[in-house]
Amino acid sequence: MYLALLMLLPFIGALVTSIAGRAHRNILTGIASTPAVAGLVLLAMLAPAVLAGEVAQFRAAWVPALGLDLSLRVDALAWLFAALILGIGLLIVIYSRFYLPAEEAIGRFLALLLLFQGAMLGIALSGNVLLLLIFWELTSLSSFLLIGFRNDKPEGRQGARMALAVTGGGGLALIAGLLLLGRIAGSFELADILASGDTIRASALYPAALVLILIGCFTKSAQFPFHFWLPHAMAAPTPVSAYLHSATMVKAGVFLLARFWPVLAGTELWFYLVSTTGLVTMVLGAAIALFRHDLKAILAYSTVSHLGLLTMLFGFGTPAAAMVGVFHLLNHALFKAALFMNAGIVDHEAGTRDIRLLGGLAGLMPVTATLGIVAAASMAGLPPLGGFLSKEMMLEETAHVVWAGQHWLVPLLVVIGAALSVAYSLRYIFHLYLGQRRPSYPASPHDPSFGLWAPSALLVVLTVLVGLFPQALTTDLVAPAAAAATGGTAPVFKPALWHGPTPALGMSIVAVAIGTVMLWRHGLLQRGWDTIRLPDAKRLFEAGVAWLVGLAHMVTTTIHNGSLQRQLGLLFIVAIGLGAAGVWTGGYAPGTRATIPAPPVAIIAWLLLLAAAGAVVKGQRQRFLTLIYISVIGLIVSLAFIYLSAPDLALTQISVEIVTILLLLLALNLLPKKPERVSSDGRRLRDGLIGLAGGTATGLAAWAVMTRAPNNPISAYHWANSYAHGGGTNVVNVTLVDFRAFDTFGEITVLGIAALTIFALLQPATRGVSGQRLREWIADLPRSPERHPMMFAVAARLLLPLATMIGLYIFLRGHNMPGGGFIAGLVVSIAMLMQYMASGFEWADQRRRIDEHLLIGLGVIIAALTGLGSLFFGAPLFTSSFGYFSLPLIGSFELATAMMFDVGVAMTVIGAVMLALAELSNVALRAEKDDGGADEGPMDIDPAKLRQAQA
Amino acid sequence: MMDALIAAPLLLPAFAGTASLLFWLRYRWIGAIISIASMMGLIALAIVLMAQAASGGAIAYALGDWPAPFGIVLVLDRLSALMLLLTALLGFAVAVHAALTGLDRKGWHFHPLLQFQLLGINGAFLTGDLFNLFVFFEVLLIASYGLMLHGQGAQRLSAGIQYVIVNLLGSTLFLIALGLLYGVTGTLNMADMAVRAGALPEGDQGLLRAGGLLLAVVFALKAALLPLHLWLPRTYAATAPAVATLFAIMTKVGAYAIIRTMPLIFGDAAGTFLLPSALGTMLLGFFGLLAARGLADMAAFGLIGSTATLLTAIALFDGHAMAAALYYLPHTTLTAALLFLTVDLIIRWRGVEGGAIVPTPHYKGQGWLGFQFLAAAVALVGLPPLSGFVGKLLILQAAIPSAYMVAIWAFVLGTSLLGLIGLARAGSTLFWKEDANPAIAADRPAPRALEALPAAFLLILLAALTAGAGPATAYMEATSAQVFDATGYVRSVLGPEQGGAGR
Amino acid sequence: MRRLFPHPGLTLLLVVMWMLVLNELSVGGFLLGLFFGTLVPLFTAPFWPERPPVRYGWPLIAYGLLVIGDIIVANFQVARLILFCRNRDLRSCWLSIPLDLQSAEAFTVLAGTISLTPGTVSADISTDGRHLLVHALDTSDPEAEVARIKARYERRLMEIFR
Amino acid sequence: MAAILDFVIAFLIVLGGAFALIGSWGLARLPALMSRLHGPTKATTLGVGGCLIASMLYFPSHGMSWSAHELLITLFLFITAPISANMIAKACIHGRHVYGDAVAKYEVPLPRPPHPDAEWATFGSTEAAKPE
Amino acid sequence: MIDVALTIALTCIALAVVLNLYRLLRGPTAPDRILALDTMVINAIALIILFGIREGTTVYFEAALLLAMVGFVGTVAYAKFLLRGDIVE
Amino acid sequence: MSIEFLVASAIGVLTMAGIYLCLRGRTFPVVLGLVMLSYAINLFLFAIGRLIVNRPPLYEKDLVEYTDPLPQALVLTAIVISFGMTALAVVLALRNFLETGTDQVDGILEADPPRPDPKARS
Ligand code: NA
Ligand code: NA
Repeated sequence: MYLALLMLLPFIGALVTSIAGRAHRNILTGIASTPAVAGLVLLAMLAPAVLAGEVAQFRAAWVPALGLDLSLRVDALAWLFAALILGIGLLIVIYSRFYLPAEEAIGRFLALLLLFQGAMLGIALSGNVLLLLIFWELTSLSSFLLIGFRNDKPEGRQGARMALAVTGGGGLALIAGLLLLGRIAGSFELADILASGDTIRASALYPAALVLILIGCFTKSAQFPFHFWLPHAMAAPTPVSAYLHSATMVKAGVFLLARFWPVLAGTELWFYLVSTTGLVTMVLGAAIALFRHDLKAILAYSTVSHLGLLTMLFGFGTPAAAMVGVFHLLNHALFKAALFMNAGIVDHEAGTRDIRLLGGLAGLMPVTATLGIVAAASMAGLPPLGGFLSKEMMLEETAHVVWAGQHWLVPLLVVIGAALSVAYSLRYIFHLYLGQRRPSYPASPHDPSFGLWAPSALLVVLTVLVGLFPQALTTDLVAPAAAAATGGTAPVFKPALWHGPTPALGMSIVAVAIGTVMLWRHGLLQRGWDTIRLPDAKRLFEAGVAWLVGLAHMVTTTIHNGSLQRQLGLLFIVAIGLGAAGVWTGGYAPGTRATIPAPPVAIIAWLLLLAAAGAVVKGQRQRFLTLIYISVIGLIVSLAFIYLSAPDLALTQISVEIVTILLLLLALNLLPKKPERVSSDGRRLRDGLIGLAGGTATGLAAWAVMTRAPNNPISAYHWANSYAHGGGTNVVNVTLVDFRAFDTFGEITVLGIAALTIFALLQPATRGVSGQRLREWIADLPRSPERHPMMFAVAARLLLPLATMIGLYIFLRGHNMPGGGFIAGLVVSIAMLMQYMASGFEWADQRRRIDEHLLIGLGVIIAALTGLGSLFFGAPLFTSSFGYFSLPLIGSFELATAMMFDVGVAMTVIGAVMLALAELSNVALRAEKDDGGADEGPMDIDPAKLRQAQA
Repeated sequence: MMDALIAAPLLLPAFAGTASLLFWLRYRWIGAIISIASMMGLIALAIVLMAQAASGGAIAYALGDWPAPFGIVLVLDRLSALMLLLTALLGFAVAVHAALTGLDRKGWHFHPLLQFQLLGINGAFLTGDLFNLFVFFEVLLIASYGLMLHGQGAQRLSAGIQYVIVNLLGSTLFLIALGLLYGVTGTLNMADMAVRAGALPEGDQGLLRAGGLLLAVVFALKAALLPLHLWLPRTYAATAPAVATLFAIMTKVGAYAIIRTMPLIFGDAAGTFLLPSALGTMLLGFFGLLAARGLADMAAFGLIGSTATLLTAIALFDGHAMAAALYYLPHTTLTAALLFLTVDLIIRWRGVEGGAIVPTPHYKGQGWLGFQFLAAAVALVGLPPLSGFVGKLLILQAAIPSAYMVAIWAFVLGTSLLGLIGLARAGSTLFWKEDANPAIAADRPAPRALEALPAAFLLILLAALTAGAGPATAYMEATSAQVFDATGYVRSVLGPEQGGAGR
Repeated sequence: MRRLFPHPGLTLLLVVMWMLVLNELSVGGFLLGLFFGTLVPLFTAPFWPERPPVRYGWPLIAYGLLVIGDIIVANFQVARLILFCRNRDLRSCWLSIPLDLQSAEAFTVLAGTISLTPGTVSADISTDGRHLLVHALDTSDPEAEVARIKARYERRLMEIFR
Repeated sequence: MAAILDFVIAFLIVLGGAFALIGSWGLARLPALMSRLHGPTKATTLGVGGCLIASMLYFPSHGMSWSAHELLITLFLFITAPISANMIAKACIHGRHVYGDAVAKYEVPLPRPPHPDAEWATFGSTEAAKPE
Repeated sequence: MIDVALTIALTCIALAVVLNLYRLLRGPTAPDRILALDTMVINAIALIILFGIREGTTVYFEAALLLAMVGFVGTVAYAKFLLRGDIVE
Repeated sequence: MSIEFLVASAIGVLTMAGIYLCLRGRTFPVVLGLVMLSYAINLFLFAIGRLIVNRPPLYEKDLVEYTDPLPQALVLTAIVISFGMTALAVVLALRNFLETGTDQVDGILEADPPRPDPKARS
């Protein structure tokens, strides 16, 4: 339970801090310090057991399906790392309180810092590697936000993005690696994984897992060639640099190397990959650090170098080296955090971090100088400081390493690295604090307030103490941690200032000597260095990202070019291809059903249809004529339905077709009538071929189905029950309003929505750009001045009631004979439309009695209520009932609830059709405004009225 | 009576839609209230139904009292209950958002269309009949056309016409597929079709498979799979972002239909085509996200990529992969929705530069939006702590036994990196970089914190999905098992005597 | 009564029509037809605001029979022209017929009659509402043709529409 | 009796078919649109009329229920055919007026309306008829 | 006898429709084509009636009735389009 | 020639014409293509019920040979839906033309989303 609390503390702190965001900075600092203080207390409570080799554990189930549990596990290694995180974290919080200017949003800053602290702690404490991954990625994320905290500068933003891309990307590799690792081990619990080292190393997946995990570790720990992000992350406020980019986050990669050392280390692959990377990074980082001028850059590259050193140590694969690694990890955290804080103070007080503008500060800010000099000396590995100890031990380890058969290679490179390290450390001391005082500095440097230097002072004191009393201070800590890291096989840990004249001592002396010389001739070397044009990794990275974005943009715009025809073409091709593939791979046998010989009339109708279809295609730019040809096709299709026993279909087809044509005519009025040709011959050929393929496929599919015997279709049931249980002899209608009434309900809903959408589309058409276009619209056809011919208007008066009667008749007979609500609704609509055509929209619309919206709404509701009604009789929804009644005079008749449903259908249809056409007419009317006045009468020339007027 | 509750998710929006339509001229706020209330009702219903579904096998409800293969049945199982809940949650967020931001007053009939859209979607999730599925596809499509065009403008209209026509052709294909399937099997009921498909003679198998593949094409079109995804970016980028929020569920309707029909009736033949296509789509989606110069574009491509991730898992047609996919499904839906809502608020609140990814002067509410954007980005890329991480881990794990494991891992992780880079670039430009150049208009409506409520709601849902990943994955495992238990489905629909399901 | 039956003739026509489509003679059918025949004109009445002064009776019936007879004859005449008359022998011409009819309904009936009967099609009316433009397929004497139409049809229609 | 009735029916059927054919032949053959209009409007109408009457006689005479729909269809055609012809004629003279198109050698020029202020409705509105 | 008559009549109508098609495709003006379509619809009505007689059923006559009504509306609409552009104004 | 052949080939030709028209670059032919395709599909759906002459789906006792009524019901639903959809597409085409002044749909012609200066990003 303590573990869970420990784990939660920083997150709770982050939450509270962000809620209290605007409180006084002292209060905020207090809040933000609490988790670390409390956490350290908890750690202290755990210390006796853990450092004695026990493992504290906490486990709660989270996602068992994934193998992801809330599992925490503290051994000595984790304890050490956690203590580092919390301890330095506490100091950083205090430092931040004094470092950040008053106007900064310190609440947000501290909250982010605590979030990071929690994530970091999570890495240390996770007992489940998937959980570890979560915290791992969280550190990348919170580091991104912390680096970008100074987001007003482009460097801050770029640095943040780069850090996120590299570490986040590495995290993705780590995900893959750890998943593989868990897969091999059969569990994602750290304990289980640590226990199955042999299985893992023997697995065929081991190389892949190793490489992936290493990518994760190397990116995080800024190993070559992923090192470039770290210096740019220094755009962050100095407390962040100190905390994330020296003491903790960058160590996460190394920590992970240590964590998985027992299961991954010990192979050739491990040795060459890890130690070589570390070695190269160490030397390269140190070299670059020597020639930087920004204090933080120097420290950053130094960090890179030291991380390389650590990596190399773990790479050697020997327990002793690993132990040295753990020791140096601690030491480095102490002096590097102190140095960052120190550099921050200089920046704060002197107003610049450029080492070339500084120098001789020792006299001006003695306390700062003292702290800086001691810490830098530790970094240089000078006795009697902590850095010296671990460096000696490191040199000792490297002295015996054989790399690809070469005994001298690693020692030589390590000495060079060490020399460079001495050089830049001394440069920090001499070029910053010692030497000549400048006549002026960007600001007037003086020692800062106690709060700002105290945290670093504590660390400096610690590094001194480690150096002086190594055994007393570290044995109980480092040895168990190393034991934990190496799986309980750590050698005796004997840090001491004096080991006698060992090879390491010699190497160390050489390194110091060379380093001193380097600093002495620094000006010369610098000029030499400046002439070398090293590839700038940051620029390469930026160029890489820019290339990627460019590629993405090119691919995206090329593919998504906005052509509708490309989309349709692809759809057709895919459909044809897959359909054909289905038949091809599935197996096909031709059908055996007898065919019906075609009479001559049918063949002629067929020819007509082909001719009309050809005419539509050939004359498609003569838009008006194509509509006439389409009417012919509609006519033939209707005749086919009649001939082939589908009277309902014929009725529907006939009435739907005319409404469609009217719609198209209404739209065509305002559209171009004979547009120019846009497509090339090649394209028309291509489209023709796609069409041919599609047509052939569809035709063959139809043929294949028609010529095989039906497979006992369910409609036999419909036929048998239509009259007996559906109360109607028109099986199609009974199917529509009863067996499959729910389909019909959906269908009228579609129609209603279509009308509503048309309404919504056309309502604003008379305003804005569209309205302007309408007002400026000039009829592109010469128009007769007569709007409403007399004969037609008179005929419409008679035809409207006649057609309405027919509509009623068709409606009533629908259940038993061809007909029904939909057709009836269309017939009535067509009759109304005829009236509109004859006497004009405005005149007719004034006489219209029902609102179309209401019709649609009521229609849908009536249909739904009819379906719902059956519930009250204890029957399922949409259950219909019917009965035969008999009244005197009238005789026997049938009443069915399905008819009520059909009423809803008819109402929706009328409402929808009328609404759509009314809106279209309304729009067209806007284009007519200039063309004479609106006329009042139902016909233009009414002889009776004219005679009256003349009389 | 209790059984009839299955149909309630259809009847409620139907009535609410028509009711809010009746207030179309005046008192439109009543329509909004009806709509929001209906959404709340739907959430409650979905929870009840989910509990019902989780307590046993699939439940069939025969409409019109006609026995199963002959009439239309509604089938409630874990999968459909899950989809219902997700839809209702999303619908609620969108309805509230539209009411708060005044989107529903920028054109006609927003709330009725929204309700009908939910009717269509819910219908598609509940029906056990293939033709009825077509009908509800049409309902949801036509309502989506209306919603997509809501507010109009040149860009929306020209994108809309593409959206409409592409989907009309999709419907045409659907009908061809239906025709083939009825012609060969003689039935429309999915369970019955599963039984009959298994018993078809060798010579009919080709037509059956052709029908199945055509269906898959239709569903892939809806799910925006390469090369049929071209309609999505323009559509979603051109419509009102709040509408796109709702549309986040639309691609999932395609995914749902694939999950529902393929294992039951056609086996996993479609997977051969789906998997490479899903992988390609994923890459293109995240490429598009990286290349996007507009917020809505970015969100739309993000949606494509993340839906493709989902479909990758589905295309494996394997129990664990399906469970992973099912967990990822609500995640990706909510994430895309959150992203679109965030885009909407950014456009509203910053008041300059519209939807372009460019720096603007600091504005009120920027901090919160930055947080919202960060959350959406984290979820989309699949970073912890949000559910995307769990989802992606599940998918990666489930892919291990697959022959395509390396490809799947490479694509899933690689596209995550692309997304990470793209979203970091966009986010830092939008929230860190400042540009005083385009001065904020003085008459800009002051951002109201209230408008962020729906987004916060989605965020809470995402958090809940993460925190409750354990129970959620358990539910999905069981759902996946149910999806592949064709026999169980057939027995539930056709009755216990129907033992041998086809596949 | 006027409000219930805005067009009594129409109601009658509708009831007859209803009985025709029902294909059976039953009281129930008749009552339903009467019901619809009353209801539908009520619904459509706004679109037919005037009530043309029609006299129902023998002249109307006689006119109908006359027209049917003429139609049959006309068809044979036109058939002969189509089948046996060479194009260059066709004496097509336009007729402009001055009319004395008063109402639009009467005008329309006359124009319809002309269209249905021998070799003539009504094409247009003049803007002063006093002339009908008719196309004749084959006429030797246009003047006589005009006179024939006026005497044969218009005169009778003047009696019916008053 | 039945044989006579059958003969009448057969005659009407053949007559109907023949007239339909003649009407369409006229449509195809006649030289100008206004002339072509005569064929279909008259001959075809009677052609259908013949078939309809034949059908009306046929069903009761062959033991099937009597159908009056044919009468209704006839009524409809008789009401609509002149209007269709009228509208097509208007479109025709309008087309000739504005495009001058298809003035075949058999087309006759339109006469002016006798009244000086009037115009044929297709070319002039009521406003044009009124004195300025 | 009636069968023979039906065969003759059906042949006539079929030929008539072919002639209509000729006019439809040939034009030359748009009203010509409208007229051709109108005639075709009327011929189709005759066809339906004859088919009904031959098959001894009146079930399809509503279709003929509807065709008569719809054919008229179509013809008028096409003509009105040529005259005015806007068919409902 | 059999009726089946006529119907199948008609379906094929209508589909071909519909596809070809849909691939034209302007809205109006695309809508015409949709109309053609819906004819084709209606015929197709109808045909899968197998063809039979003069056996309309009107129930009579003891009638054994009848047309399959179910596809007809499906076609009816499909006709209605495609009618609504076509109407919407027509109106949308018109509305789009009025708003943009062009009826071309063959690529992004104008009104691209705003393309800011790429240099403006960092
Ligand atoms: Na029922
Ligand atoms: Na005539």
